Amino acid sequence: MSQAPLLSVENLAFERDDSCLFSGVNFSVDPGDVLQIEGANGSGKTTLLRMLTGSLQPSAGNISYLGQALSACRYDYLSDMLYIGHQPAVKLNLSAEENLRWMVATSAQSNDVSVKDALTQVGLAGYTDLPCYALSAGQHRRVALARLLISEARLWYLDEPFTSIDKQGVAFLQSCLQQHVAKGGAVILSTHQDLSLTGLRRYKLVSDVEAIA
Amino acid sequence: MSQAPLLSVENLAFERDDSCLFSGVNFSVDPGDVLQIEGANGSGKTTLLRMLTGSLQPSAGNISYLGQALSACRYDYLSDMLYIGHQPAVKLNLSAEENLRWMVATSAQSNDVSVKDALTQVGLAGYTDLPCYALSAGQHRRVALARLLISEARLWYLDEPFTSIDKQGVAFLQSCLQQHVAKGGAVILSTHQDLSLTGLRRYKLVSDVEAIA
Amino acid sequence: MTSHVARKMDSGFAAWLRRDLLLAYRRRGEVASPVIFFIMVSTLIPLGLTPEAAELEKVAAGMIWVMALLATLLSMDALFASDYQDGSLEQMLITPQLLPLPILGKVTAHWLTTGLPLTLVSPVLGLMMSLPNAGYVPLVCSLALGTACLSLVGAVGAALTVSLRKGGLLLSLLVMPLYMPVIIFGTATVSYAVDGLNWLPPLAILGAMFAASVALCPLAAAGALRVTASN
Amino acid sequence: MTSHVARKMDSGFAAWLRRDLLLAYRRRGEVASPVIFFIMVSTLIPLGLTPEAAELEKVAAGMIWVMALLATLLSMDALFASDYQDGSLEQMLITPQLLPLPILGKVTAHWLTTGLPLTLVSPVLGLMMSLPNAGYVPLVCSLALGTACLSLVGAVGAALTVSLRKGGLLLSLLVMPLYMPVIIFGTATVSYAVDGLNWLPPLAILGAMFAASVALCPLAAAGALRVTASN
Amino acid sequence: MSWLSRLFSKWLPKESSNWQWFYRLGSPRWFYQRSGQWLPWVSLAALLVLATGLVWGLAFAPEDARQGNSFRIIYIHVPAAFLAQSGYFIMAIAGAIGLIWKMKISYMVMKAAAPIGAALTFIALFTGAVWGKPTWGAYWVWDARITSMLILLFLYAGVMALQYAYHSVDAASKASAILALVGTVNIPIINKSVDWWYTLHQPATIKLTSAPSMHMDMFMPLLVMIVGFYLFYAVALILHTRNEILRRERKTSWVRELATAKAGS
Ligand code: HEM
Ligand SMILES: Nc1ncnc2c1ncn2[C@@H]1O[C@H](COP(=O)(O)OP(=O)(O)OP(=O)(O)O)[C@@H](O)[C@H]1O
Ligand SMILES: Nc1ncnc2c1ncn2[C@@H]1O[C@H](COP(=O)(O)OP(=O)(O)OP(=O)(O)O)[C@@H](O)[C@H]1O
Ligand SMILES: [Mg+2]
Ligand SMILES: [Mg+2]
Repeated sequence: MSQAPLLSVENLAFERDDSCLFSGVNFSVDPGDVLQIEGANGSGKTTLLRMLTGSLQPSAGNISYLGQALSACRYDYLSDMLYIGHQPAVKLNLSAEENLRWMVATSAQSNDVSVKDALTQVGLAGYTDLPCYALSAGQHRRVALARLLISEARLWYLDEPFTSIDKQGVAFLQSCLQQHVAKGGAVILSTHQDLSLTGLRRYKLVSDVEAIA
Repeated sequence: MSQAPLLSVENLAFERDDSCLFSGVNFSVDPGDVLQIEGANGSGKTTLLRMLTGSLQPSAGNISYLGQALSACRYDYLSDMLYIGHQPAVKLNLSAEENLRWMVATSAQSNDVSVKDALTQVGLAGYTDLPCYALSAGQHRRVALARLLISEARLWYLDEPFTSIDKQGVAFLQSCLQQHVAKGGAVILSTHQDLSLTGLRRYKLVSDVEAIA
Repeated sequence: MTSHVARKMDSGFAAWLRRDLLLAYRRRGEVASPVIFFIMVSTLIPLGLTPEAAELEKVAAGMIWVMALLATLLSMDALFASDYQDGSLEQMLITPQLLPLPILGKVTAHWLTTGLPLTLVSPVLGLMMSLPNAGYVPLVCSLALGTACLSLVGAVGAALTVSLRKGGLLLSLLVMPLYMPVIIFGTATVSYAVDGLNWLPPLAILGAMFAASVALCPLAAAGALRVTASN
Repeated sequence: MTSHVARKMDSGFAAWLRRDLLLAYRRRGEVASPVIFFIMVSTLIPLGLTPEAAELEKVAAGMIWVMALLATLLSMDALFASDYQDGSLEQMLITPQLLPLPILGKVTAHWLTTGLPLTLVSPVLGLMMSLPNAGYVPLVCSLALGTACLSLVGAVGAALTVSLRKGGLLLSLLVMPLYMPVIIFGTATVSYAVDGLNWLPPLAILGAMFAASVALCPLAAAGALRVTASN
Repeated sequence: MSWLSRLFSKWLPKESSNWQWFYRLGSPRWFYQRSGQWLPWVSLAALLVLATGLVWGLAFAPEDARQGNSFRIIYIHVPAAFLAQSGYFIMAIAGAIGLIWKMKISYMVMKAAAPIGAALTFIALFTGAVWGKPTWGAYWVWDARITSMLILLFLYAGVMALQYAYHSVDAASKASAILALVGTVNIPIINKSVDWWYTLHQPATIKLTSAPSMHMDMFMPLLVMIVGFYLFYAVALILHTRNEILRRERKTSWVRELATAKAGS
């Protein structure tokens, strides 16, 4: 493997119902990178991230993982990836701990940070037994973000991870991302906030609709 | 009316299932004020705002509107109030325009900004006919925020109104708040972002749970 | 002031009625579904029981009523559920309008999109189940009144279970006992007519139930929503 | 590698099964509901038809089967709906596991919390509807196999309608035709037994349907989810 | 519901000393201590009356001419059926008091009454079914009263399910109180309609009882049993309520003191 990037995206385009949302998206991500996808509301950030996870099919262009097309290495790619979207996949009727245990059980790889430790680190120490519908908006998202502490996946895709999180939490999350890239991981995230991460790269997504207007 | 404040809150406390979330909350809001409720995740900002709207009952303390207890002037108070919470009350199957028309029809007072104009101003000009499930996260919230342009209510309660909104949108929204208070309105909002509004006051909410810990 | 309140009262009812009808129209497929459900289950019955007309005739009215009841019940938990999830219900609770009015608006929309179509399609089912001729008019009349009662009573159950996330079956548990008088008088109306008796008395009882439900159910539902939704 | 895949396969099945059972346990009230629904509807029938034992006896098996089918159907749309709304379904679709396994896990949990309790409680209903003695064993056997088929087939329907927000009734529409063979052979098993015939052949056909459903339905549901949920 | 409580609170001037007992009753602590004093006496009375009734009914009352000894089930069956119905009203009234006067204790009584009532309903149904086999040759017959009783069981089940469904005690209490009230409005309608349905379909082919012609010697023990069941019901309700008080007030200082005192002694 003569240094194929961890993930590379070439000429990606997305069409929905015959109208092109964006096209010509090119970037690549290496271990150690944090890539922030920027763009106005509706420019297609969420769409792009979901395309990277394989949930949506690009209408043109290629996504490759370690130099291979995704279809050729689906199992490995999915095992090496973690996605947290707008909807954080937290079951309201289960407690934070039960939610996290289940997330760990279904995900491909995880390190040995225990579930309880992870929840303590994200500031939910006293709330592990409450059902999640009794949590506040930010606590609810913290449950999902606790996965980051346990995951061994190298590629993290985070869609507006700082939503509802307080300042302390944002700082903690940033240090978390920093550690992850320091260990050789990579992060692609979308957010409207300014980040203070070393080695941050930005990609400005301009949807074709705006470009014309 | 010897200058009773628009809204005043005295010694407010909230208990849930025998454990006290916060107590001794005091503030008052006059026309022209913007009050930012700050506090860590789970400190009770949403709870406080819902108490102000009358959805939750305080376990101690008083809320008064123009010097009267809420129970004595329920109709007037509710007519003079607008609340946008975490859940923006946008029906996914209706278009942005239909949603807004309905919101206006059920709310007590509204000025003569037309629904179409309001949607154009919040940047949804090309999206008025799409069902709302086809909107992006930020566009979705913009539909709800368009109510602000039409409302004649003097008291606005906004729970994290900037969630998912891009930078341009945040600037627009702030100018909108500024105009509202200039016209003699008042705003109480919770957000974790720093605002650049003239006349902004902050209230730091510390939950009793944290205070003990 | 009073006329202002009156105008707002009206808009509380009308705005919610209009919106729910619009939503139903947006999901046209769904509106047809109670009817199709009704027809399909009615075809299940000959499969499960017997295809003989003489036998079916006896059970026809009862079965049509049971199925109408189930179809209403099935659609009942959707009454407030999506409004709860997307925050519309919270907005409804904090409007200055009298709460029973928007609720009545929603229930009316519900009846117009489930009870009414069921009523209109019931003669077809009667035909399929060899209902005797004398039974059709009473069937339609009793279903029209009866399904309205079911929607109103169901609204109370829906309000009680709205914050429980997926309360469909719990809802059935709560309201099914309350539905039993309706089905008794509904089927009685038809069977009186088929037996050549005067079927107006049981229909009148249904009418009385309907009147009582219109008066009380929106109040009870409003009380229930205040308790459950703000939780 | 293969053993690694195998371990993951297992955890895909077991993790979802365990989670859904836990969720059901958290909502104990709900788990009892299909059973209570089943019993309640069974009281509706005499109310709608007739209290006479001789008449009821004739319709007993058919009615119990129709009601079991409806109870399953009613609980079917919850299978994926809440997972879709809170994003869990999206997570399920992007795990490296073979998709049919988590689906089979979820369906198993669904059967354990609806079909199985229905089966266990069915003799009580048989008693209430004066089912003849010979009918009980075949009733229980056919319901056990049949409700499993219903859950499996229903999962395909639930997958097809998941992104439609409130697809409860549309779902009924889609799967009801597929449910018809199940109910035909289910009631046949019981009525053969009551008539003193050999009831193993129709039961064997149900068994075959079950085997085919286990093999095919999770695959079909997986395909359907890929299409509908990523929209 | 606030308009409702405002309406009714006018009837109860807060400061009036005449009503002090009413508000004191509203305090769980007061109720707990007082009921602790009553409990032994009520239990003793219940035991005595029940024992008398049972011995009288089972051993001394004359055998029924047609049904022989199997008719003696009546001494359980009828009191249970009686109490099952009264129990629902007791539960609903407790709920209404809770909604109107915001009295915590009455919600606890309501919660306690539901399973007791449901159990009695079940006992009535079960003994009826056992009785039905020798009498009618079937365990289950769709008789009007039996059907009403079954529907009553469903009503109880609904209230109980709603109690358990809510995580928040407050919401659970209020929601099930509303349901219980709606249920009480419906019980007479249900009973009437079921009677009507039954006579419509079944012009009295099964005569359930010959109650008016019941012999005095058979009737007196039945009366005693009914009184005994009421007493027993009171005991069960008090016990369940006390349990509920301890559960809900476990964090208050007086319950803690109680627990430490118990542990100490
Ligand atoms: C599951 C079956 C049954 C149920 C649910 C049931 C229910 C009831 C109820 C609700 C009452 C009324 C109590 C009251 O006056 O408030 C009652 C009374 C009575 N039942 Fe049953 N019953 C059942 C079966 C039977 C059977 C099989 C017999 C015997 C033939 C029987 C004999 C009586 C008698 C003698 C009374 C007292 C009648 C009176 O005081 O008017 N019951 N039962
Ligand atoms: N329904 C509920 N039942 C029990 N506890 C609840 C419920 N809702 C909220 N809480 C608790 O109340 C506390 C305050 O919640 P609230 O939503 O008001 O916080 P918040 O300040 O808005 O936080 P955030 O910044 O995360 O939005 C939280 O600790 C939460 O656990
Ligand atoms: N299901 C859908 N059907 C049709 N159009 C859709 C659908 N989902 C999204 N869109 C459209 O695609 C565009 C991009 O949406 P996307 O969610 O990717 O934006 P985004 O960049 O994430 O915006 P935001 O910052 O608001 O989250 C939007 O204009 C939206 O209208
Ligand atoms: Mg987005
Ligand atoms: Mg909040």
